[in-house]
Amino acid sequence: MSYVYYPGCSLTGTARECEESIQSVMRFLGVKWTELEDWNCCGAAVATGVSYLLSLALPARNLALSEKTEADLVTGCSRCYLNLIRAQHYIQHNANLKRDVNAVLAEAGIQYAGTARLRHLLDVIINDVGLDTVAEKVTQPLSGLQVAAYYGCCQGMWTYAQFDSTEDPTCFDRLLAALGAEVVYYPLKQACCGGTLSMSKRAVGAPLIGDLLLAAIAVEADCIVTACPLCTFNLNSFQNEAGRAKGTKFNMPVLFVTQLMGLAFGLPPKTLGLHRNVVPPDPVYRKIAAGAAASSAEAVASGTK
Amino acid sequence: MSKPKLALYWAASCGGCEIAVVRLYAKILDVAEIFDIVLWPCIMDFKYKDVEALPDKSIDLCLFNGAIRNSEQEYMAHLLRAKSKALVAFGTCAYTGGIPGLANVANREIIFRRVYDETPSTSNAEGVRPQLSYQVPEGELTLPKFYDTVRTLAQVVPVEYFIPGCPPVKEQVEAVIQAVVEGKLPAPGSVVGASDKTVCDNCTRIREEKRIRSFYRPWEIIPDSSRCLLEQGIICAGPATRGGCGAPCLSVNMPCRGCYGPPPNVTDQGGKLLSALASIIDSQDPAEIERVVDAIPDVLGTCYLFGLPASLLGRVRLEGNALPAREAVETAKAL
Amino acid sequence: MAESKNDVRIGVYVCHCGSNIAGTVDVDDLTSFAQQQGSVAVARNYKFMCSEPGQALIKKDIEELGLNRVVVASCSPRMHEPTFRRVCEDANLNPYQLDMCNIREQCSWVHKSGATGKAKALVSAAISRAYYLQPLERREVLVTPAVLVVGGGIAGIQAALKVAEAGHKVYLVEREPSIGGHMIQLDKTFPTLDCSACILTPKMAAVKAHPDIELMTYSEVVDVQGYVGNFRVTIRRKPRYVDESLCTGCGICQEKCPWKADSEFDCGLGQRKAIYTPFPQAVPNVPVIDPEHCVYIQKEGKCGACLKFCERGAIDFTQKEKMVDVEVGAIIVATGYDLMDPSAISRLGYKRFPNVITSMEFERLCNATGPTGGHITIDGKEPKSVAIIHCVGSRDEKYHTYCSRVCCMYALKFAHLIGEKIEGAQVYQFYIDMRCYGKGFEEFYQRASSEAVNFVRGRPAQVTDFAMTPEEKGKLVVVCENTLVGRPVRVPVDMVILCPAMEPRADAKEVARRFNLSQSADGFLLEKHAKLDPVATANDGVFIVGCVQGPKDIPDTVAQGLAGAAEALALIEKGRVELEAATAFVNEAACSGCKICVSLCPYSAITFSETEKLSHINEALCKGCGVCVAACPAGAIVGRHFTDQQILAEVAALLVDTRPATVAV
Amino acid sequence: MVVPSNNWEPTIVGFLCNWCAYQGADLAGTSRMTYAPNVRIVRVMCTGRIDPTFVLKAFQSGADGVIVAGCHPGDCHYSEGNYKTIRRVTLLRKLLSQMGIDPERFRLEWVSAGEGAKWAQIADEMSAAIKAKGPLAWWETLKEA
Repeated sequence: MSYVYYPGCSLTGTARECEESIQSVMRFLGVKWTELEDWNCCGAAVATGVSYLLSLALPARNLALSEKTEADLVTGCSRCYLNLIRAQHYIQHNANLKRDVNAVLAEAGIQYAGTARLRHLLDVIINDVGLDTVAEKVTQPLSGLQVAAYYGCCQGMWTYAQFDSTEDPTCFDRLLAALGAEVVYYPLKQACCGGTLSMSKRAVGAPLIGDLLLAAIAVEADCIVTACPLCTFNLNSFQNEAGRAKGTKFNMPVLFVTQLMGLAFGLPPKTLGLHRNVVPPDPVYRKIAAGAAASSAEAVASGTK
Repeated sequence: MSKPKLALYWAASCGGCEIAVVRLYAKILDVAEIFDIVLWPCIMDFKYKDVEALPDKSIDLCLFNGAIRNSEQEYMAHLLRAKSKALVAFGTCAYTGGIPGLANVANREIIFRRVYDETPSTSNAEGVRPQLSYQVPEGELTLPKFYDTVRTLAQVVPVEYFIPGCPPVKEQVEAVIQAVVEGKLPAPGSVVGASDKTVCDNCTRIREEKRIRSFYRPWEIIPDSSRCLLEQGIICAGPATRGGCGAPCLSVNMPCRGCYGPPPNVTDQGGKLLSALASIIDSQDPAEIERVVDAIPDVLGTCYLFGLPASLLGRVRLEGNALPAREAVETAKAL
Repeated sequence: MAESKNDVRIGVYVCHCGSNIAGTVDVDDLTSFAQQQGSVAVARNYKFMCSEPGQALIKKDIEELGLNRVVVASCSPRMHEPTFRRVCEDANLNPYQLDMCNIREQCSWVHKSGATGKAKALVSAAISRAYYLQPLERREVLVTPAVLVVGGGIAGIQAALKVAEAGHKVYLVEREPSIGGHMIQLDKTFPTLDCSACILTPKMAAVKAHPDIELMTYSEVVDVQGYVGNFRVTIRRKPRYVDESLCTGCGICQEKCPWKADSEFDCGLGQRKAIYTPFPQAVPNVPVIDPEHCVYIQKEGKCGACLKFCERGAIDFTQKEKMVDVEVGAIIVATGYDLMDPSAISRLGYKRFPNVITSMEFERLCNATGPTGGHITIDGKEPKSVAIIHCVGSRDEKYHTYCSRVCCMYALKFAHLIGEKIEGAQVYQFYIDMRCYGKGFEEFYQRASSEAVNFVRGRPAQVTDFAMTPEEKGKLVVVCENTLVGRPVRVPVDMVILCPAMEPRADAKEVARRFNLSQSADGFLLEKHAKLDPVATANDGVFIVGCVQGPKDIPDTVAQGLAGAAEALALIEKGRVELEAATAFVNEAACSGCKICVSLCPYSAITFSETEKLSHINEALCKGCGVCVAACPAGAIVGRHFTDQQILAEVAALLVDTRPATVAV
Repeated sequence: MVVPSNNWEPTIVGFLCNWCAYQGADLAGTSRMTYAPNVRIVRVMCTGRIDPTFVLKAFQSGADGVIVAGCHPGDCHYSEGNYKTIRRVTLLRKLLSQMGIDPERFRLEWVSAGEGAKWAQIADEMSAAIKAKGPLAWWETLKEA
């Protein structure tokens, strides 16, 4: 299986910690990929506001670039994935649209055939690498760590539909379980984090973030694990605003999925960008250490050591 | 009384029909015994003028094999018509056009270009082409005119009987000869030396159910020699072909190609074969059907291998002197 | 052709249709054109051919000029072919010797110029076809005066009773141990709120009591052979292990049986014994033993309590599955619907939260004969607030795009019943649109709205037990956007009732195949015509009634049951049924048994005789579509009234004006 | 080839099924729509009855175009006749293009009993398209050059 990797803007900017952890973990898992050459912004949430055609042409260009490589196009950003698959879907189902988009791309001397194979990071980890392999590679089991698996909403409609269930995705739970973590029932796993509203309309965004954090506390999670850079950013950066909105103070570690995987693989936190997390994940470290101690003590007790 | 007069003529055909007569072996002597052979260029030296000299309707039986593709054959068709009581289209070429009839996908110019210029073995720098007449010191040399379209004998002159087959099988020829001798020929216009059923009637293979998911060419698979070839995806013209041959091809694991022509109640053999083949494609999804159909590279050649001139459309329509554009076929797919 | 050219005598009749045709087509020119065609004995035109004098004109010519073919150039054959066929018949000319030429709908009405030219082409084509027309005989077969009704729900019950009342034999086949269907599970029925069981049980009893109804419960139709008027049906009778003739329905066996299982009838909310009748008023009131849970059957011979206690000795473990053949003239399929399992939509929490239930479960909870004796409680707790979620799986592209038609109304009914049974209970209706289209529905809606009901317009996103506020603690929270105010709402409740879609039966496909019917896109069985032929099907003599055709409420279902009975009665009362005359037949002299036709017939009318190596067409089953005729590579199958000869002649003549006269085709 | 006079009109043979397309054509009439008179209709009970031979016959007899119209897939009165039609038409198209007959001269359309307007539009479209193509005049093809 050959891959070409599309980081997208956020991962190379505000979500660098995610990017770093993705790179280290995938390298550790032995997944080889090259970065998509000359990739461009997927249009994020704003291109649609400018022009419908643009909002399709931007991702279409990246798809077209990947077609040349004939490799699977992998992205770890849910928004990028959403825009790419959305473009792919609409273009494939509308010949006129395909014509128009290709007319735009022609300016850049490139054409989108519709053969690109788009993959989500989770899809690659779970279905290509495989949960068994992941479990085998665990050197630092997360036993005793209670994690809330937060799937996020914008991936709901499209992403999980590709390799899991739209109604009730479970891939994330299965992955975290493979790491030895204790996945708690997280009622808001598909609720919205406010997306860009946390910046543009904080009054709307903050309470939503608050709800997610409250829910995590209510189910006694040690941390929230996300699969989306923007969710990670929101849940990390706006805990104070959320606290104010809910009349409380939050200090809930929020980790990107590959960050937690890295810890389970015993990779140094720095290589996972954990030092960049706005909310320091120290409680998580402690819990993991404790878990490790407990298990070794147990081992001693049972005299197997 | 004098012996009945027999004439055999060889027009546009491979000569296999002549062999079919020779394959009567010992019986050929009876033929020679029974008949007074007045024309058989393949075997003995006859001159056209001898035939021309004969009074009209003086030949009792004329076995005319081969299609009509040039002016000489047309002349002889008319001549023998005039001289014969019973003119018989002998063999598939005379009956439905046969393999020479496949030339109707092209025309004189295209064929000449191919034959006199293009074939790898040709070296004809001067671009010499056959001339209808050519002056040499000794006098004028002439050649018959090569037509654009191959026609069946019946398309040129009225014909009493048709004996299909490429070539007609020995037993059937014997039977016909016998019938002639005993004066037991059926009403003029009928096909003799064949059955009123189809090749399937002679085929002993086991038939189960006809649902085709993909067609194969004979070399692509090793068919089960006990089961119907069509059911195994190998196109067999047997169901749309008049029987009487005894299905020799099927007995050697090869499909019928349809040389005995259309069954009695069929207007256009190719059209019927096409309809039958399409009907048993086991899919309702246009894309899937398209895929299955694409496994038949040459529909025309498959449906009209032996009968293009006798078919409803008779020949291919050409724009100028080019074969039908490939893209036409492509667009057909696209639609 | 039997006749030689000169004794074919064709009469051509051109209709003016007032000015409808004559206004655009030069009818005189057309008539003289027709007159010049070969074999045409006479050509006339008249103001209205379909009028009495017009018909008389044709009749007179047939008799006096000895016409043996008639061509009428007028309106569409779909309009007046029957009329002119009758004219021919009256004049002792076979009605199939008539050919209609459509020069109105497809000529004079649609063309400004060129109409006359086209009319000529059409007429010459009709004449050429007429030349080859053959007399056909209309065949009739006798109808077996008995009806099979499949499914013992209200639709089947209603149909069976009506047919039996008319004095005809009815076989009523029901898969379950008792008839009654879904309706007998319901509590009250909207909008009148009368008790479902109270109105249905008398009918069930009537079925049992009726001498002309042979009731076969715990049985299934496994095979259907034959054709309209003459079906031969094979029915599998599953072993009951109780002798119906001996059992008195005293119930002692059920009392004594120590083994329990979840009650299907109570949607698993209650339990029943291993030997059981689904419910007290079951018809027949004879229990069945469920082999799954009967220890006597599972552990050879252990237990046997029922054996011991049954005084009549009706228990019979030696019973085996039986196959029964019946012959009927008509079949009424009333196999009903399945209720969708909403656990597929996991965000609504069904099966995750015990107090999220389906509408049918609620019916049982509400019902006096139900597991809670009619008290609306879950684990003994009575809900003070209830959310009713509409359109669960209906009007939803992910599941079923159609509307299930009854949910709005029973949701209102639920609200009313809850209000009646639980003092001060709050009920929330989460709806997309309120569809109250039936008689008395709107009034019921008004009434229910005036009671303690809150309407929230929107499709809930989630039902969760996660409390965000103290008052949500320990409750189910329905998360939804109230689309009328454009705000998300969180409604804490004690109980959530889902209104799942009515689905085609899980085995609808097999049923369709067994009765040779087709399914519409939504999976329900397909009627012949959505408006004008609602219970007939493409398979003559087989009718579909009730929810097997699509979601319906009780009144509509009953009406269809009666419609099915009327159709069946019309068939068997007449006693004879006319079969398609323009069928296909195999010319055996030409058939070489290639078998290409066999798999093509949509009516399985073609059978193959391995002994004769020939195909045969059962002309009673043949509908004359001609698919086999076109396919037969030997030209051995002839399609009556649309023979190759007729059509090829028609085509050639249709184009006669397009090619030089010298060109023969 | 015959040179079309500028007032030349193409002739198209339409094979219509009795239950959908033919009724659709009738509806176009009862709704008094006006369309080109070039299409001449042959009624068959089902498009499944249409033997490719009929189409070949039409072209041989002088048709400039042929159209086959029946019930929409899934709506066939005989439940699946039109699917067989798709199969035959697909294969026949390949043959016709090999025969040198432009695929546009042979069309398959689905017209329901309710689609009178669609029928009128198809008739107009096809007449115009074939008028642009010029005559097929098959007998010319068979004339000896």
